[in-house]
Amino acid sequence: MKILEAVNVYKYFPIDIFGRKKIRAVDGISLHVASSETLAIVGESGSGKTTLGRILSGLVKPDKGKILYKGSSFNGFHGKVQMVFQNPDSSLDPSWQTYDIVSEAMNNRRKSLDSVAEVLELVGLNPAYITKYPHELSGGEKQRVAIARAIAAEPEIIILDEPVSALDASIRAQILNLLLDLQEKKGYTYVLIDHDLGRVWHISDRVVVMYAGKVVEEGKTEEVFQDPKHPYTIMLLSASTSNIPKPKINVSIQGELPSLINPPSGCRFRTRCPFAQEKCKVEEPQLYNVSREHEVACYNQF
Amino acid sequence: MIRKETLLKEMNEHRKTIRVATWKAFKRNKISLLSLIVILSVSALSTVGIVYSPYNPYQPNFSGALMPPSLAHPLGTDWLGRDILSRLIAGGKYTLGLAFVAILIGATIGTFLGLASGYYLGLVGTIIQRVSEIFLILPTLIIAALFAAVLGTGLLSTLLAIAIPTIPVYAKLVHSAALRVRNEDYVEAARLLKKSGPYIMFNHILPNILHVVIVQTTYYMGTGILTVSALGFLGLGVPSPTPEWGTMVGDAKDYIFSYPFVVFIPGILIAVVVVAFNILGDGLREALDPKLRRLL
Amino acid sequence: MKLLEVEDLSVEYHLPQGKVKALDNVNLTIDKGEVVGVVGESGSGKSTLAHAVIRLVKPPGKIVEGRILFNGKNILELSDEEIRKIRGKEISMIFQDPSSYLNPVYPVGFQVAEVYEAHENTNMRKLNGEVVSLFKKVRITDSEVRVGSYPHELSGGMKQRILIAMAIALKPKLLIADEPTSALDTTIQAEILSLLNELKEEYSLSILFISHDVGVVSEIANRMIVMYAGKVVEEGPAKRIVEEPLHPYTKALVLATKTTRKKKLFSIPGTPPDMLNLPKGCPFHPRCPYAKDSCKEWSYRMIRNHEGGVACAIYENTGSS
Amino acid sequence: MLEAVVNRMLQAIITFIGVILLVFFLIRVLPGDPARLIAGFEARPEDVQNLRHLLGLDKPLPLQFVDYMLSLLKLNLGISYKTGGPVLNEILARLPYTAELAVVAEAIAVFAGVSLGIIAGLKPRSFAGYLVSIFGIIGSSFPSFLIALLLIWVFAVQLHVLPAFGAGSIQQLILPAITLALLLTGNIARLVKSSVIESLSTNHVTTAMAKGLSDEKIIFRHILRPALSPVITIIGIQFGSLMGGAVITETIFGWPGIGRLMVDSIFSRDFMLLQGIIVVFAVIFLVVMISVEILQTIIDPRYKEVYKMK
Repeated sequence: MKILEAVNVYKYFPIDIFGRKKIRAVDGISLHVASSETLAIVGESGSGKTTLGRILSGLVKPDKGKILYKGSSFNGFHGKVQMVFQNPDSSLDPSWQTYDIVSEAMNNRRKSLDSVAEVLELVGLNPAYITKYPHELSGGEKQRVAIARAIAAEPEIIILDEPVSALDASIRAQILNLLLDLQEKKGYTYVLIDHDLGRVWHISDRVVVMYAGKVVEEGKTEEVFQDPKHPYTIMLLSASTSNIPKPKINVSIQGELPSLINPPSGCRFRTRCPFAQEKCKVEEPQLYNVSREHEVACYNQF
Repeated sequence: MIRKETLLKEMNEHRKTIRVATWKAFKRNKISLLSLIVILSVSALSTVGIVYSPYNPYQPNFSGALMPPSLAHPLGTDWLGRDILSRLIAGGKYTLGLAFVAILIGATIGTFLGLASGYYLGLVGTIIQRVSEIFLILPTLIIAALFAAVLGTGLLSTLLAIAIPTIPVYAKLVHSAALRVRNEDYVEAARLLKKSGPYIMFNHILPNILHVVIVQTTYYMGTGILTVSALGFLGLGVPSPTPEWGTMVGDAKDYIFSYPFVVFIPGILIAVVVVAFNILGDGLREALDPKLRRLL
Repeated sequence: MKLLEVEDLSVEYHLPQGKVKALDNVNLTIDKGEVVGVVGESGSGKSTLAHAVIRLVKPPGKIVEGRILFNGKNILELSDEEIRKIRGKEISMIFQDPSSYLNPVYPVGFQVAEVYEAHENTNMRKLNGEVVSLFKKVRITDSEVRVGSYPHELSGGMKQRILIAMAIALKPKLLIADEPTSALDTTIQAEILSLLNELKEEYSLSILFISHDVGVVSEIANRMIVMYAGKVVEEGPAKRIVEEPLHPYTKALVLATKTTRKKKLFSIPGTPPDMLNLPKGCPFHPRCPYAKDSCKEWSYRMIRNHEGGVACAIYENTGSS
Repeated sequence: MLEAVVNRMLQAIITFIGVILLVFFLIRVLPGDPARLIAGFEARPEDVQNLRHLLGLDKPLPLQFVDYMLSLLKLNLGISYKTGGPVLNEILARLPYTAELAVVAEAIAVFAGVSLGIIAGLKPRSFAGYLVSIFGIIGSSFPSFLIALLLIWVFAVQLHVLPAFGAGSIQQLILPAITLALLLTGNIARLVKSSVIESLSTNHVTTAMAKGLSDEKIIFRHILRPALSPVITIIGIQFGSLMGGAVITETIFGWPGIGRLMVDSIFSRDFMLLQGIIVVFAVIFLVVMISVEILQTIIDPRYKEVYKMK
C-alpha cells in the first residue's frame, strides 16, 4: 500500500533578487513509499535529496506537484510524518530539558512522566535522562532523544535525514540497530536519506538514486545494488569503501556534480558519463522499467 | 517503576543549576560585580531622591554660591548656591529614570517586531526591516534632536526621543538573532509537531535569543543615559532648572574656567554610571553565553 | 629504514574545566615509503598526534613528554627557524576541511606559490608555470584558469586537491593527512584516495593517514594504529587488523562496517570517553563486552610481537609473544 | 558586478526616499505647527494663516511632499524660514568645516585604533592591550561633552597651549578633532584587536605555518589583511556617531559646521533648514555606506558572492 506519494514535484530556490537565477534542487520527481518499508534516497551532496526529504515531510512546499498521504493530498502538517535530522546539536532546543523535548510531541492527554519515560525506554535511555539538557548529552544520546521525540508523536512515517553521519563510528551501529528495532516493533515507514551506500544496503528495502535534482534509477535495493543499470549508480557503487556488492563493470569517477543553476542539456549526467552519446546531449532520457519494480533513465543498456 | 516525585523534583532542581552556574560565572568577574554594585547604589540613591534630598535642589541661596566641597556640602554648591549633591540625587530620576523607561519601552516593542519579522519572513517582516533601516540611517542623537525639535523640550518628548529610535535597533538585532535560531532543526521539528507560529516564537526562539536582548539592553541603558544627557546638555532635553545631569553640565559649562568642579561633578557621574553599564554588559555577555554551558 | 619515530609522546590540554591528556605515551614509527593509518573516534587524540609531529599543537595544548625523531633529529629540540625549514619542505600536511584551511582573500595559485617562496626564495612572479604544472599533477582541470580562482569559487574536492598540491610542491618525505576525505562525497573521496596512492608511488612519499573510518584507511594504509582515549590500543598490518582485529574496541569498529542486509550490527554500548574523567584502569572497560573486574586495575601495557601489538588484558595471560 | 551595484543604488534610493518621508511627515504630523512656531505663539491667527499660505503649508500633505521631492531633483532644498536664503547655500557654507573636522578625526582614530588594535591583538596582555580597553571605555561610555570639556580644561585652562573656541587655524582644529577621534578610536581598536585574535586562530593560519612561511609573512599576509577588512565596515557604521558627536563638539568649540547649524535651526524653529540638513546627512551616509560596500568587495572577494545573494 502506498502511504506517501510525490507526484511530479518541483522546487527551485531563487538566488538573486529578481528571481531569474534559480537552484533547481528538485526538478520533477515522482516516487512513492509503501507502508512499513524503508525507502532510501541516495546521491551526492547537492543532488537535492535533502530538499526532497523536506518536501516529503511537509516542511518545504513544492513549487509544483503534489504530495499524497494515503492517496489524498494534504496541506500543512498532520503530525503523521516526523523527521530525524542529521546534526544532533541543532535538533534539540538547548534551553529545554529532555522531558520537555519529548513531551512536546505528545498531546496533552498523554503528556505524563510515565509516558515520557516509556518512550525513552524504547530508545534505550533510562528515565533519569528526563532532567538533562542537550549540552549534557553526547552526540549519540542527543540522537536518541531526537528519535524519542519523533516517535512520541505517534507517526506513521519517519524521515531519517543522514541520521548517523555526524556520529562517531562506534555509536553509528547502536543507532542503526535502534532504528531497525523500532521498525520491527512499531511498523514505522522509513525514508532514509543518506550518502553512504553501506547503510543503504544495510537497512533499505527500496532505493531511489538522485542526480542533480532528478531520479536516475529506482528499484528494490538488492536488484539495484546487484544489477545497477545507470552509470551513475555504478559509479557510486564503485566509489564506496563499504562492503557492498561490487559492480561488474567499473565506471571510473570523473568530474563533479554540475551546477544546479544551469544544469547540462539532455541527460544531466552526460558531463561525467563515459558512455555519453550525441543523443544524450539533445534529449533527456526518461525513466523506463527494466523489470517490474526497477526503473532507470539512461539510453545505454548494461 | 520510576520514582516519579523524586524525578520531578530533580527536574526542577536541575533547571536551577543553569541559573546558579550563570550567577557563579558572573561573580567570578570582580569588576562586573563592582559595576553592578555601582549601578544599584546610584539607582537606590535616585529612588530616594524622588522623596528626599539633603537640601532643596531648586532653592537658590546666593550667599553660599560656588562653594567648593565641604562637610556641609560634600560636592559643593553651584552658582545659585544650590547643593550639588542634592541636585544629583534629585536629578537621578530624570537621567536614569528617563533612560530606563524609554529603553524598556523601545526594547520591548522592538523585540516583538524583530521576533515577528524574524519568524514570519513574508511581507510584514520585510516592511518592518525596511522601516528599521530608514531609522538606522540617521544617528540616534540626530533623530532624538529631531523629536525634541518637533515635540519641544520636556519629559515626555525626551522619553519619546529616546524610545522611538531604540525600536528599530532592537527590531534589527532580534530579527537577525531570530533568523539564526529559525533555521535550527528543533524549530523544524516543532513545525512537524503542528505547533503554531506564536508558540514557536515564544517557546523556542525567544528563550534562545533572550541573552542577546538582555546584554544589548544593558549596553543600551548606557547609550540611553548618554542621549538623555546630551539632549539636556544641548538644551533640547529636560529644561533647567530641573537637575537632569546633562542639563546641569550644560548650564554650568561657562564656569569651567573658574569653578570646574561645578561642571565636572555631574559629568563624571554620568561617565561612571555609563562605564558601569558597559562593563556590566561585558560581564553579562560572558556569563550568559550559551557556549559556556558546555563547559559547566 | 625509519623515517619518523615517535617515542613516548604525551600532549596535555589545560582547559578551564581541568587537564586533558590528549596523547598518553604514544609510540609510532613510519618507514620510508610506508603509509601508516591512525584510526580513532573524535577525542581519541589522533588529530593532536598529526599536529604534534609537525609541532603545530596550539595552546592550551602542550607537548609535555617524549621525542619525535625525523630522520634521526628530534623535532621537539629544533629551533623555530629549523622547524620552519622542515615544514612544507620535508614534512607537509593536509587537513580535514579544505575550505577553512585556505585563506579566502588570496587566489589559490598564490597560496600554492607561497610554498616555493618560503623555501626557495623564488620571485613569486616566476612561479606561475610551476604552479600550473603542479595543478595538472593533482588533476585540476583548466589549471591555467584555476590558479587565479579564489577558494569560494571552487568545490570541496577541488580545494582538497589544491591543499594536496601545496603539500607535494617540494616533494616532501612525509605527508600528514588529517582526515583528508571526511568532509567530501564518497565519489570525490575515492578520487582523492587514488590520487594520494598515485603520488605516493611517484614521490616515494611516506604518509601518516588519520581517519575515523576503518574502511577508508584500509584502502591506503600498509600499517594501522588504533587509538582510544589518547592511547594506542592496537597496532599492526592494515590487512590483519581489518581481517582479524584483536582489541575489543578495534573489533567493534571493524564489525560495525560489516553490513549485512537487515541484520543487527555488532555494536558496543556506551559513549566515547569523557577525556576529563577517564575511567580507572583500561579506559575502554566500561564499554567492553569482555571486561573483567581486573580491567579496572589494569595498567596500560602494549603486548608486542614482530609485526605489531595490542594493549588489552585478555591477551596478557595467553602468553602472546 | 555592475548589476549588483545598480541593485544596491536602487535600494539606496528607496531608503533615501524613506528617510525624507520620515523626516517630512514627522515635522508636519506631530503636534506643533511650523507656521505657528515661526510666527511665534503671540502672533495673530491671520498672520499665521498668511504665513502658512506663503510657505505652501495649506496644501494637502501628500502634495507638499511631491513638491518637496520635485524641488529636491533640482537640488533645491527650500528656503530657510529664518534667513530667507536657500537652505542649500546655508548648508554648503558650513559643510567644509564639518568635513575637515570629520576627516581629521577619522584619520587620527583609524591610525591610532588600527595600530593599537594590531599590537594588542598579537599581544593581548601588553600595555597596548590595556590602552585598547581604556580607549574603548572612554569612547563608548564618556559623554562627548565631558571629553570636550576635559580637553578644554587641561589644554586651554590649565596649560594654555591650545585655544578653546573658534575655527580657522590648525591649533583651533586640534581639540575638537581629538574629541571626535576619542569617540571612535576605542571602537576601532577593539574591533581590530578581536579580529586579529580571531584571525590568529583560523585554520588558514595553520596552513600558512604548515607551509613553513616566515612569521612576518604569516602576520602581514594571513593575519593582518583579513583582520583589517572589518575596519572599513566600521568606518561606515561609525559615520553616524561621528555626526552625532559633531553636533555636540561643534557646539562646545564654537565650530561653524553643520552640526551646530542643526542645533541652531532647532532653536530658531527653522524647520526647512533642519529638514535640509537631515536630507544632506542621509545622502552623505548612504554614499559612505555604498562606498564601503564596494571597497569591501575589492578587498575581500567573498563579498561578491554576498552581493549576488542579496
